[in-house]
Amino acid sequence: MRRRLLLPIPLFVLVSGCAGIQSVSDDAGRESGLIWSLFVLFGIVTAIFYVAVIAFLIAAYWRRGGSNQDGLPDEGGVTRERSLRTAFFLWTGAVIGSLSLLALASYFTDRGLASVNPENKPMVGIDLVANQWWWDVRYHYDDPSQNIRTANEIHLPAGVPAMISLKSNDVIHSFWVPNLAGKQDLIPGRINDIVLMPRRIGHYRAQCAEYCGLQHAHMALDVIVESPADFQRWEAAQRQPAPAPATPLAQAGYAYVTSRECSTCHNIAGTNANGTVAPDLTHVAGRRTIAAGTLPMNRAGLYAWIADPQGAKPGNNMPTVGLNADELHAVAAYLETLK
Amino acid sequence: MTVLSGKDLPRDGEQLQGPALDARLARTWGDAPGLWGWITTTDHKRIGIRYIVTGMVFLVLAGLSALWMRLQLATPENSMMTPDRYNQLFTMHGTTMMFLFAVPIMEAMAIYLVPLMIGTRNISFPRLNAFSYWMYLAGGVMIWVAFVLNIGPDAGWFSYTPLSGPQFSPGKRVDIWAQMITFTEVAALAVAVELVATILKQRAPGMTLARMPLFVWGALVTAFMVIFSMPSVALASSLLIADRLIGTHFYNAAEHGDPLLWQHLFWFFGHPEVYIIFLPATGFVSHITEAFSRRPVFAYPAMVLSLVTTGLLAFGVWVHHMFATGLPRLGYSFYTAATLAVSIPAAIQIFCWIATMWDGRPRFRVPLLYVVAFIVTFVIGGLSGVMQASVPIDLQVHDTYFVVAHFHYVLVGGAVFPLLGAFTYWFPKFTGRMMDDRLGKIAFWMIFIGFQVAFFPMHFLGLMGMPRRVYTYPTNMGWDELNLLATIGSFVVAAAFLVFIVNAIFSLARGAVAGANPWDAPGLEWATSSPPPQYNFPHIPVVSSRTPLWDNRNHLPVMTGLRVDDRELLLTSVMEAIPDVRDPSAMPSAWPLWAAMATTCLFISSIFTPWAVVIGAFPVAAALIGWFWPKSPPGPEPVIE
Amino acid sequence: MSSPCRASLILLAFILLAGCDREKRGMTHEPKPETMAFVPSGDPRASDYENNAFQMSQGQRLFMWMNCVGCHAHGGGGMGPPLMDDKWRYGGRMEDIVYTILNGRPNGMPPFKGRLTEQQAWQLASYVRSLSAQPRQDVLYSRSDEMSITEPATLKERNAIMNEPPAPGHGPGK
Amino acid sequence: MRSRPSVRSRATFLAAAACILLPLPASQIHAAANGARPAPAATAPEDGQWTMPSKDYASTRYSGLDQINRQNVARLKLTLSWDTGSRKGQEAPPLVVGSTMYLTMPFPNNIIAIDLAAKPRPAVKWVFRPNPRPMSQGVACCDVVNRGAVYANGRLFFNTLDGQVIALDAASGKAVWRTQVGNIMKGETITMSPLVAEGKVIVGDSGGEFGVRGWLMALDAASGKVAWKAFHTGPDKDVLIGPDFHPYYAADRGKDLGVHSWPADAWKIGGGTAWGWVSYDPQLKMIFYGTGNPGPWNPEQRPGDNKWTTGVFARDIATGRARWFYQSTPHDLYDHDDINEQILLDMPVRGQMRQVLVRPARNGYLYVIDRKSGQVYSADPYGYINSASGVDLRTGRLIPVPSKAPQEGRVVRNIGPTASGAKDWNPGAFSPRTGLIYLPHENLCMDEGVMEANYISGTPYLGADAKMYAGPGGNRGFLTAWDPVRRKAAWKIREDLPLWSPALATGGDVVFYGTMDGWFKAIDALTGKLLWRAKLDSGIIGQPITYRGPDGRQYVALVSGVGGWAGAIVSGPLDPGDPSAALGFVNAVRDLPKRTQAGGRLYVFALPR
Repeated sequence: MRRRLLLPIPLFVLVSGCAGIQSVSDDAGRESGLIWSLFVLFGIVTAIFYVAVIAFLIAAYWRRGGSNQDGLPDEGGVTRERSLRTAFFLWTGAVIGSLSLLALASYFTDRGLASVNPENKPMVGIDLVANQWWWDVRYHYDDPSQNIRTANEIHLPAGVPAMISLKSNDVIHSFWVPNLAGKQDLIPGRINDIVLMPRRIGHYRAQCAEYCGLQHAHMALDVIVESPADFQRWEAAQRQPAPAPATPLAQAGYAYVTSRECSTCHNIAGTNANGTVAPDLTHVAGRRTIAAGTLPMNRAGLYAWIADPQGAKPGNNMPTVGLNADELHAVAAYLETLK
Repeated sequence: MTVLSGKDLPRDGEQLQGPALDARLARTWGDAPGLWGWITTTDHKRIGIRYIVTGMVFLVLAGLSALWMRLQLATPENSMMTPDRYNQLFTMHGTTMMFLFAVPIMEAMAIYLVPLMIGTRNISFPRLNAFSYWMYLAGGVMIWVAFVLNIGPDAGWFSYTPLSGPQFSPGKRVDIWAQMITFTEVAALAVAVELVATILKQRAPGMTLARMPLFVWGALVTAFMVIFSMPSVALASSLLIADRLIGTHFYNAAEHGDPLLWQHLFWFFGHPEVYIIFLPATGFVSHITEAFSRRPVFAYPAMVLSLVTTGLLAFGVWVHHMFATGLPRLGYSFYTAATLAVSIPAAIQIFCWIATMWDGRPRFRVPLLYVVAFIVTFVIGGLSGVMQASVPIDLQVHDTYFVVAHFHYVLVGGAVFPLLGAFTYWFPKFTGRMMDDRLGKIAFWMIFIGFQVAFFPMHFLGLMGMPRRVYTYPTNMGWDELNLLATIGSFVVAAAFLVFIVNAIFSLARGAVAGANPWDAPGLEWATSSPPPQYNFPHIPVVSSRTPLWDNRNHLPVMTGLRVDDRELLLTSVMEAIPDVRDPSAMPSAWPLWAAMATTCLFISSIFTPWAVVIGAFPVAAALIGWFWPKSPPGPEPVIE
Repeated sequence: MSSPCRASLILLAFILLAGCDREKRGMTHEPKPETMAFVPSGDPRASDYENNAFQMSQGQRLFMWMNCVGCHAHGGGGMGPPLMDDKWRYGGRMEDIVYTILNGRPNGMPPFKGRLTEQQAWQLASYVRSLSAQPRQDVLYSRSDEMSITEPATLKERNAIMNEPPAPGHGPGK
Repeated sequence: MRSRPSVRSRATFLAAAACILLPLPASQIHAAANGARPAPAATAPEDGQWTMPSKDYASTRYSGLDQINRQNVARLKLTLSWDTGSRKGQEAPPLVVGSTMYLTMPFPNNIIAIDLAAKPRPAVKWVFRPNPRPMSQGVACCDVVNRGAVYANGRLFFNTLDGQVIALDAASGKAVWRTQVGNIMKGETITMSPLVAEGKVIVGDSGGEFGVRGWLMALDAASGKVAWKAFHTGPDKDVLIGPDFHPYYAADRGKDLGVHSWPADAWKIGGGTAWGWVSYDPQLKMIFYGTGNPGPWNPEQRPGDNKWTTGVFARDIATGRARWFYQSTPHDLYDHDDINEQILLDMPVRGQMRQVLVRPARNGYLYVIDRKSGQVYSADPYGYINSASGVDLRTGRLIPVPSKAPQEGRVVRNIGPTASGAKDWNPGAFSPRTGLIYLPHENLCMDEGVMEANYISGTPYLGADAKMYAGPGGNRGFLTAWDPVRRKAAWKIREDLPLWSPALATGGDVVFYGTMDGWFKAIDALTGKLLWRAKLDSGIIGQPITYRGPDGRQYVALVSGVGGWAGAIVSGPLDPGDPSAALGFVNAVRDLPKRTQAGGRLYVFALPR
């Protein structure tokens, strides 16, 4: 039990040292930075208390030849009782005092988080709609024809606050990009808002953090923070319709995708595929993952997903269509062109 | 009819004592022999043991489901089991641990121990007690049979709507879960009522509230908490069943119902639930610490106040489960404050226990080892709880493995370790034999180390972004090694439990025979033989201090005059425990069982049709009429003198 | 083992006998062939889909997603005929409904072959039959999370299906 | 200018006027007491015929015939009744040209010519069967109705449900040309009645519930060739918006608003059909018509103003080029198609005579709009409205009530008017004698829940559930006599059921209309007093007409046959167990199956000889 005495403090260092793409101990966002500082404060204070408790316990252990016997009062009892009582009040006071300190720290951090966009910058506006088990991402602008719709991937310009409206189409989900901010639930019938203020360029991963059914585990979201210029390039690219297929194979795939089962649910801008109940595929090949983080976006991933979506993500709502080999090659070839 | 005067009735006293009294009392308080006696018994000890054993079986089942889950999570992108199986498993694990193990076993310990600790012959409402066990058993069996039949619930032990609603949880899985809640509700409320009545009215003369053992205080506070919190979840689950079965819209946001209503109702129960489990455990800790430190617990009034304060504050913290739901942000501050405040009584108690050890002469036998493990572990859980009371921090760690680590530290550390200590401590009282010390120590160290290995890494998994309730995880997230470590730890814990159970079974048969008070403990339960006779005490003891057996080592004063030809209890006043009236205690009866069966039929069939409530009410009514049918003309003397 | 325990066991065994797969989450891994020969009477898949709560709930989802609801409303009909009454123009068996969904019917029902997989058509058929409470009581749902519209299927009286023979040349009976 | 009515009718009128002591100047009977009169160029001398459903280009539905009048209408008797065999909703009027009556049937859209002069009794002359494709029934949103054929220059022009425009030789019943203009695979059907003027056949599509891209086109009446086609969404060149487009309000000005007021690509499946009524001002050479709802119903899927849906267009009839546009319901929230009639009037507005069009819109406001400029002079609620708080005449914008805006995931309760509007397609009639517009309309409210709609070509594109029910007062319909000059209702008649049949006003100061439970009623045009009624075999949603028969008598004719959106519960038949059936209308008329039955019968009434 003693081995843990000094663990907490070095552990904070350890954890913050290796912040991954889905890590609480990061300050890539204004919010996550504030929270992590608060966490470290809490960690230090609680560690001190833990050390105190363990020290007292060890003292009790070493002192076990104490004079008190079998519940019978002894001569030194009154003095010890008095010193214990003093210690008791000191301890209680310390607990209350430091809890108050922590409460205040927490309160002011929370105020800091809640002061949405303190510099009053123009914000990126996003509607994020959760579905079992994928994310529908809609950027909205004053001119609605400039709106962008994508899925399972959010791009954000660094240094620009983003106002994300959270909605759900089915059950409760939770939006959580630990590197940028804390989580916020998406609840059917309600609209929650969260403001992200990304500060550092990078690729982060978000994941649904509220149990939402069979495939809760496979409901991730790539968050790419990039420079404002890159972001504008990305916006412009997203607004383009899907490129026309060039090769005969891709053309065959195009024909299949736009006329068959795929088009019933998926949308590919600029084609006859206008479905809205499944992720938008217009620029699917430009994204990093398939099926909300289930598979990497590459040829193998595409083949695996199209041929057997229920194998990779059992229970998801994409049916196994039963493509033959030619169709599979064609569809995959076409989807690969949708950069 | 001959009218007998009070003097003619056989009573304990100077004329009647020793073996003759024992024989007379055994005849009056004994059960019928064989199976019939087993079915009809109203003895709190037999029912308590039954409860404990059943609770332990559910602990094993829930533990096995945890092991199965840990196997799935041992490696990334594991396809050992389907997500459906995993979801059923974690639902069953949580549900069983919370509803079928933790709450019932704490109440079971109270059922067994409280009458002994306060020096009475039986629990109040003993038939209700029997009934509650059958209900609990039926609910637990129902849900586990359903799991075996692949209709196990899969919406989590918290069953958030609308995921658990009619649209997103097709079939009868969630109905079975919700009805299981109803079963355990009935059982838990019944026991709570019995305990409150027993504790307030049946204490031995002289056992004022200020002399009440701390476990009894814990049981009393817990019982009140059950009474106030359980109706909330009963309401929630009834509304859920109504939504699912007859299409009401309580949780349908589209029709202006509210899925958050569920969360409020559920956590209004769910958070006090944690203290319902924890407070009796603090009672165990106090008793063990006291007995093995050879010193009365330090600052008894502070301990009692802590218990009561915790019980009150527990009802003001439920929203800290809902910080991410987007409720008004400023309002959260209140719940942060309340949650932080709950740690104050816990800190006080921790201090008092250590102070007791410090000031005493602790003998580190197995029960006290568990207390030390409790302190070492629980304080970590408590401190990580302090972190989560903060809204910003909670927004990051909520629903991650950090929380999984936190509440396992709190619940296993705070309740299971004390429970195992208590089990070892009172095992001689239950069985008359001591548990093996060597095996006990082996089990202790395995369980302690295994637990830390299994759950400490989860703190880091949470901080590294791993969410809860995922059936698998991708490989490149840096979570692989820690998950494998957690799985290894969980197997060590499982092995430790195996050792513990083997020890219990072995000791039951071969353990050293224990006397009435093998630990030289101060409580009244040690004043009678091990195991205690059906009537608990030949004479009702009289108490004049908090540690009666230490203060009256040679001669425990008793009170006489209770009838021995009929089951009679002594009722005392609520505050000062001044003898008040003599009261009859119910005879054995099979009606509680029949009533439980009728209620079971009603509950189970109402999963399938609402008409079951109407039709099923008739057998229930019939059983209750049978239960309360006057058996004999009033006795020859008025009960109240 | 105690008696209530035994009683619940017996009851649950009864449920089990009635069909242990009623709760199975269908996650077929093997692709289904595009076209399957129709069995004129009693396709074995009919009861698999109809008596499975999960398949029915998937059908419910599809009923919204595939815009069935646009024409048939929630069973009362509109542009298309009602689906919750006892009249079936083209037959009310699972097989008939699947045929109707996949191949369409001449008076306005568009064919969904090539837009839906066969499995989805079976799921839909299961849901369509639930609109008139045809499947077993214990797989029916009470409501969906939307506007309160029809009486819950769990409380509905089951209409006998008027199994009109499918119109000549348009049904699986051909 | 309009010719003076016959001496006899004037005498009748004077008698009537004397009766009720209304001081109408005898010399100026066209302009009623309030000074309103039909646009002179858009009306023709009364010839006792009925050649187009709206009666004239001004859409007055007024016939100068006055043989049947307030005094004698009570003696009206059935003279002819003939079962058409159809059991679907009958929204089309009989046409009477010379001594022939032409009936237009709902799907399969047969045209039946009846020789009224045949002895001993009228007889079928010919029947034309266009045989439209049965699949079209599956994409017809609200019953398989047709709103009538048009007679012009010896030809009958009509549309079929499957998207054909057909010209028939009226004498022989032989097709002169057939042009396929709609694609039912995309959901385009045609139910409207064409407008024929200046050698053009003006036709628009239906299918706003299917995500079509709405249009209006002109076909050459002689050849059937498409002369022009104007879309109602998309880039300006598709909408035929050019330099001569001068909308009055700033919100309607700008380049390619039909693209920029939609999310990307949404305009391609954005609805904005034209399935209602077209009026024509021969003086200005402009047609006026409204555009339908944007698709889908769920407004959250189409942020923006959704130009050019739910508004009124003025176009040059020769080129189709837009002159002005006014959007009465920008970003439509409730399927408030703006396709209702526009009655072309010349009337005093704030003391000045203006050339206006009067349109009782679905959204519950009755607009008075300048025909030349598109300026809205007034917009007054004629029915119960709680979904909007008014119209800002400065910007022309409707002011919606936020709490009534549909929102995904949450049902909005008690919205008035409903999706079917304060008044749907069934047009009112204007009597130049009273200056009143007789509006048969509804008094309904609804609960609506919207959800994301999926677009699958050829299937509905709605994303909404609705439940309609009676509005304030508990009655579901009104006949409102509206005074457009004084901007208020002169009087109202409460009707239990929603009114789904158009009104007819006559020179005898009688107004005819029918109810969905089959009562055909004649009321006093001045007071609204019920003068006569007859119960028909089926509910009435059809257009009553009046004509002078070959024998010189005045007849009143209509075809019964309940159906349409409102009557689909009977013509379907639909199941009242589902209140959302027929897009929620079933809930409002659950009692209808008990009160009437499906039918389709021609009734002709006249005074006894």
